[in-house]
Amino acid sequence: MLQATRETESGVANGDRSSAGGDADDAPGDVAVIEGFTREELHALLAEMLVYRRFEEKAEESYAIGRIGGFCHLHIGQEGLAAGAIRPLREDDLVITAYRDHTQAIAKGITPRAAMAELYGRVDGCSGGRGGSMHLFDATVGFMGGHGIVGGQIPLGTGLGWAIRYRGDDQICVCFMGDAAVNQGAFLESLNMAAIWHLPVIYVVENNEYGMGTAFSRVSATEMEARSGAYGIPAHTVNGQDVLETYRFFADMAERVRGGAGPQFVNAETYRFRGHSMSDPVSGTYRSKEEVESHVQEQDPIKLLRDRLMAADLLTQAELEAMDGEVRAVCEDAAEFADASPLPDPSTLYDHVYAEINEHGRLFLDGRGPGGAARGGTPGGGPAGGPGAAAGGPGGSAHG
Amino acid sequence: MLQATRETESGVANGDRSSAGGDADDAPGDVAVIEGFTREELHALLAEMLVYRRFEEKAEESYAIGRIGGFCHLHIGQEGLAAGAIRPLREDDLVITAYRDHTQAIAKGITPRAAMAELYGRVDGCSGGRGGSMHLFDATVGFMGGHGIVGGQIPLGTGLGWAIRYRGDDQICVCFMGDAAVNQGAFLESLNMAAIWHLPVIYVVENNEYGMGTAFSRVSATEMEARSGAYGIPAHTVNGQDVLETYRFFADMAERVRGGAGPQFVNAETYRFRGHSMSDPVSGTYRSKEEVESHVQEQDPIKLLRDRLMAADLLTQAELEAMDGEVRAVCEDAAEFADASPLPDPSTLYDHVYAEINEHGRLFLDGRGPGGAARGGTPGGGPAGGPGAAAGGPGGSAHG
Amino acid sequence: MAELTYRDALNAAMCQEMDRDDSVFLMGEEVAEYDGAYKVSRGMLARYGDRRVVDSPISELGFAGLCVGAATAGLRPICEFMTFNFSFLALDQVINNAAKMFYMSNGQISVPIVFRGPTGAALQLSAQHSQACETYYVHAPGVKLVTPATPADAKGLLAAAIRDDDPVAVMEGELLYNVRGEVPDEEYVIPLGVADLKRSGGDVSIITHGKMVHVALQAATMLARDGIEADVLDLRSIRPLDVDAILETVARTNRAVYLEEGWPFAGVGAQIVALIQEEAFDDLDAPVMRVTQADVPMPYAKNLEQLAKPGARGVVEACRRVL
Amino acid sequence: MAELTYRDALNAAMCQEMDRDDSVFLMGEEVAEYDGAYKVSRGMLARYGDRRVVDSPISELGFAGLCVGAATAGLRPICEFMTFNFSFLALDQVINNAAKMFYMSNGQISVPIVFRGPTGAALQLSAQHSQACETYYVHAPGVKLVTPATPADAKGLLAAAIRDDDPVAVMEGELLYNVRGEVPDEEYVIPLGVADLKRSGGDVSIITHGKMVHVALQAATMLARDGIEADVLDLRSIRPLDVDAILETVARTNRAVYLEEGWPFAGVGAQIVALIQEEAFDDLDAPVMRVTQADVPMPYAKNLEQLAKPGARGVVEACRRVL
Ligand SMILES: Cc1ncc(C[n+]2csc(CCOP(=O)(O)OP(=O)(O)O)c2C)c(N)n1
Ligand SMILES: Cc1ncc(C[n+]2csc(CCOP(=O)(O)OP(=O)(O)O)c2C)c(N)n1
Ligand SMILES: [Mg+2]
Ligand SMILES: [Mg+2]
Repeated sequence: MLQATRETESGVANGDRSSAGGDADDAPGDVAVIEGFTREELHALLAEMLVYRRFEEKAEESYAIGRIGGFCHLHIGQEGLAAGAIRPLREDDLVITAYRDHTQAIAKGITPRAAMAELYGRVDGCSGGRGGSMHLFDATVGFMGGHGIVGGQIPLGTGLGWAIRYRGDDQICVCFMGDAAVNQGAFLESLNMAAIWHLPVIYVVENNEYGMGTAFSRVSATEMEARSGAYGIPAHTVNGQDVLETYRFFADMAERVRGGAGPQFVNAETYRFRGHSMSDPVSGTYRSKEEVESHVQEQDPIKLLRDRLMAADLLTQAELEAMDGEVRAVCEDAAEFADASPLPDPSTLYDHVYAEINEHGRLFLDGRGPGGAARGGTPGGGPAGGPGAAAGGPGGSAHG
Repeated sequence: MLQATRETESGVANGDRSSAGGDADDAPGDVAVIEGFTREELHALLAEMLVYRRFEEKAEESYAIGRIGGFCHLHIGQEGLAAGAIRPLREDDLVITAYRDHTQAIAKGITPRAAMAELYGRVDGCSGGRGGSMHLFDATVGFMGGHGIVGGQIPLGTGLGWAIRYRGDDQICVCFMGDAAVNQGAFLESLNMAAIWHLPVIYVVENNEYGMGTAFSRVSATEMEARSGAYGIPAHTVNGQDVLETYRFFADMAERVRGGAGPQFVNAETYRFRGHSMSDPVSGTYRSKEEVESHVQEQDPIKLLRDRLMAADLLTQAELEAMDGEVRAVCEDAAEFADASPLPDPSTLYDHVYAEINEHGRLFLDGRGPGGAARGGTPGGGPAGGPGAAAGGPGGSAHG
Repeated sequence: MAELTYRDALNAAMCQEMDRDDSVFLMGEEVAEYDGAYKVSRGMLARYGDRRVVDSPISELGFAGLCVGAATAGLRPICEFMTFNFSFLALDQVINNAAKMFYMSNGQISVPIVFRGPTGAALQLSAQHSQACETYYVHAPGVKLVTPATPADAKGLLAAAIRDDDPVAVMEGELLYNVRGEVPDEEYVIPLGVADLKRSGGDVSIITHGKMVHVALQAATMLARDGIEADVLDLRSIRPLDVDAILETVARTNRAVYLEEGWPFAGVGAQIVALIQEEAFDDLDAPVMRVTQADVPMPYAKNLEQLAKPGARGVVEACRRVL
Repeated sequence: MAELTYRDALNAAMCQEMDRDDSVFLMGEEVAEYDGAYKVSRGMLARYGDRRVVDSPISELGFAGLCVGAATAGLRPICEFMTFNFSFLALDQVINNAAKMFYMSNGQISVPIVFRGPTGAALQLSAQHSQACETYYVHAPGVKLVTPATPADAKGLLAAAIRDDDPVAVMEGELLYNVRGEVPDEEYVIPLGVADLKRSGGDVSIITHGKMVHVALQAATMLARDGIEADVLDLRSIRPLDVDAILETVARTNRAVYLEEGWPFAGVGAQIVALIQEEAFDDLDAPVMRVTQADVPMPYAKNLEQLAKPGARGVVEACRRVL
């Protein structure tokens, strides 16, 4: 049912509300209950964030029992930004982000089922099980991944903006990055090009104050807002824990950029409630338990919205419980779906390395893959890469 | 004789004047003839710049007759910056720059002979003939090269500053770059680190308005001064064509940085009078003949100083001619020296690839080089890389 | 058929493809107003305008990544590196994004991009400007690589690279740009993965690619004077690799030499040698020898540079050793 | 001799060298306050302070270049890449500066730097985090490379790398960090360029390096059950390369298999195969086979990843083919 809510019942489905935010003040009083948002819209936003939260809590569980492997970076605590920055977009707008990508993916339209199946490494995952947690993709809903090299997605997002401008389309691209990513050279090079070519890209720093265990203030002599001025790109700061402020800001900014305002830089203040990835501690030498606890208590975007709605008599405890029940069901369903989905067929190992298997020559040099079967291609070549037995060494931990 | 001038007669020899610039106003009136510079100092500066100019004019000639090969980037027009930024430094201060490095090298103390021999690719070159025009090195005078990858020297210069700070020394590092280099990601990464670690580095942009055929304004949405603010590094602009202004600025700034002022960013305005490299046209679609001509007429750092000295009755035509005669002789001598210097011994081809030829194993995998002669090493391995006959294809031009 | 330079043949290929497909554009340093550092894009700004022929800042990582991103959105960028030497700065975008995106996305997002520019040494450009970069582009699967040696191949292979749905590196040679040869006037595309037997001998196989094809032919002529007839096989495409053609020439001659411009350690030649002995062990009457650049950074001095570069005499010597 | 983990052995090597030489320092992401992403530098910040154990921003090109620059000024940086996967961003500094500076400067300016961190795949980290990066570091001359497989080697080779006057890449393995073994307590340095014959068989040579040494030993045990006795040669150092040891084992067995974690095309194995057949052609009774990662980007799904990784059964199969 929540899927239905997300797709049809709510005015907050992708794009539908894109004007409401910007024109909040013009909204008729009887509809605009809080800052121009209707009751339905507010409920939908809350439900949306609850999906993100429950989805990742479920992922945590699944990781603990070994259903999910590799690196898994949770967005818990930062959901206001996924909902607030992505839900106002149009379906054909493009979003690209780093490895902490679950909730952005869902916000942009990847179903919890497809996302969870990807985390499980199954064929029904949105990347067919090949990408995993860090590499969710669904081009049909404009979610362009899920990238693992810090800062690597910034030039890509710039290229998405370039393609939009090249075609004369009126989409925009929202390119997320972590606060630590602004110290990558790719940031300079990308923002500079976006500026000189006036590309329709909103660069959003999810400023959760830390890159792994390193506080931003330890690796920057300036505040985040100072970083885009070198290229003449306007900087904005939003409180990412306030989903309404964030939503209104992005609804407005998306339209401005769509209208030709050029690239923008957004310092979205937020906080990560969990460790950097599943194998890292929640707190430690780099931040205290108390610091985390105070954010969890006072800066949880979901609690903040819930409390606000309750205070305004727009949400009852019963409604909330019903909503949460539905959301949990959706996430349980996603996990069951993922668990039931088969592993990729081993025979597909060499599929999708190349989009075009050329008629001549051999593309794969271990004599195993397809391609180059011009002469009926004996795969030949010996067991280079021979059938996988147990992986190399014993033990080892998984940070990242 | 000029060598003597450069080394002893003048107060402008490396480091000796480092205080005069900063304290210009305090200099006694009878000595401080122009802006705190004595007559001798002014003559020395003029002679110094004349060496750069005549040296490169000679290099142009030698290039034309095939004595110099490869890429050769002249600094002609920009000499005020080499003299003004480097002569105030101490001998143990470090300088690093890009491929347009002849005059900086000479300013830091590489002799015209050693520099010219390097351009000729001879053993007596400051890099033994291995580096060529783009890669002049002399660690003993603190000239750390001569680097060919645009922006590649910026992290290196930052590392030089790091080493100084690490050791608690009071040297400084001056790191030159072209205007186009600030669009390399290395710029961001380096300046940010210099800022957070408070390194004694002066980053100097030789802003000659163009990177090859591309005007800075076409590849930047902001002015040069805006570029360092992102990292909290102070920006300064100097007129690089005015050698006195430049000298005073750097004499002062070097002491401030030596004293702990932290990294600085200098936008040094200048202009390139020649083509990008020997094979490129002086003007063309990217800049007009008139534009070049007007700079040559009105913005030549050598003419500007000469005229100023003459106007102040500090230089006679006869003195100038004598000075130029000496300078020409020095540069002729350098060319003769270079021409007489032998080509590197072919048997040294594999020398200096590694500083340490390990006792065991083979370091070179074509079976030709030394190293790994643990067992008396038959070089073996067939003629991989066989003795060089004629180079590959015919023809071809040499831009860069 | 007109006689064109290699340079103009590349230009013709780009124009041919830009004429038929608006999604093709050219981006790189100095490609527009300057007509290209090596004039490969001469006239293209005038012809296609600055929407499609675009001067970039000197930001290799950034503009290569921008082009990869644009390709994921369905455009067909031609990303020119002034030389591949500078593309080390962009390698993360090439290997981690261009080469892997299609796989990681389960075949949703292809990356139809061309990376092109000169590779290898020209004359006395010294260590940082004289590298053959093939190994860095083919070790990881996901990228294709072609190395045209003639003007006709320059046109046909570059056109094929632009049409291909995968990232294709087209490695040219600065010393090839002025080479002239017959080039078909009409639409011309050479399928990737077909080697070209340039000379049919029978006594020994000289296998090579790119600029070194000319050196191999020179060596073959020298050998012929002594009555030794060499096959000269130009691979043209390194990925896909025409394994059949390699095995055929080796089956005929039973002796082979690989000639390449790059360094020996884990070079293309090492791979070809490994492949030949894996798949044609019994055909070999002698080890496959390699002739490569000396295993040193390229020195500037003329004599040392000559010594470091692979040349025809070295090939002749290697051929004699395997005969 | 104490039993240490590979992780602690690396730590011991760094401490050993930092104790004796103030010019040695460690820089990298999370190496200080976080004790290292993989805890290799545990306790070092406390022991040496933040002058010598330094957290860097996530700026691989920048901090690698800074370390290269510091090395040219006479310091001995240990530059940690959290994993070598991220070092593609820094490759320009590695290849164009670290590897070439000594040559270009005619031996004036050496670059005594160590680049270290894990290479290769761990478990289900997918394509961008699972690359064996050896080829990218050894193709160009100027850098050395060691790949310790055991705790003792980790200590001895890293110490040697730090003392060496050239850039040395030390490629570790995330899956090796917890491996335990005897490690000499006293000052311990293993010279670069000496391979280690881990097992002496005589029927076939399994040559390998790094993490794969353990897989090779596993395969040798499996073969032994069927009465086939394999030599297992751990190269330990890829540059310098112990060619003698390779030729010796091949001379004894006349049959060889190269096992490596990386991709086949122009991998380390291709070079070793080329070298063996060049220098020991007549010793070979069968082609040298290679067992490598499948020629695909590393997939995430558990079963596909298993399939893509080289394993003991593949080695056994390859050995049977050459016997
Ligand atoms: C180029 C690169 N260097 C290092 C890493 C390892 N790494 C993964 S995430 C991370 C921290 C990034 O922090 P930030 O950008 O603030 O994002 P957050 O994790 O806080 O969302 C690091 C160092 C990487 N993936 N890529
Ligand atoms: C990374 C890199 N990209 C491209 C080049 C080719 N190139 C050499 S110089 C140059 C222009 C640099 O201009 P600028 O930095 O302004 O210095 P200037 O030549 O004006 O002194 C270019 C594009 C290079 N050497 N390195
Ligand atoms: Mg962060
Ligand atoms: Mg310039």
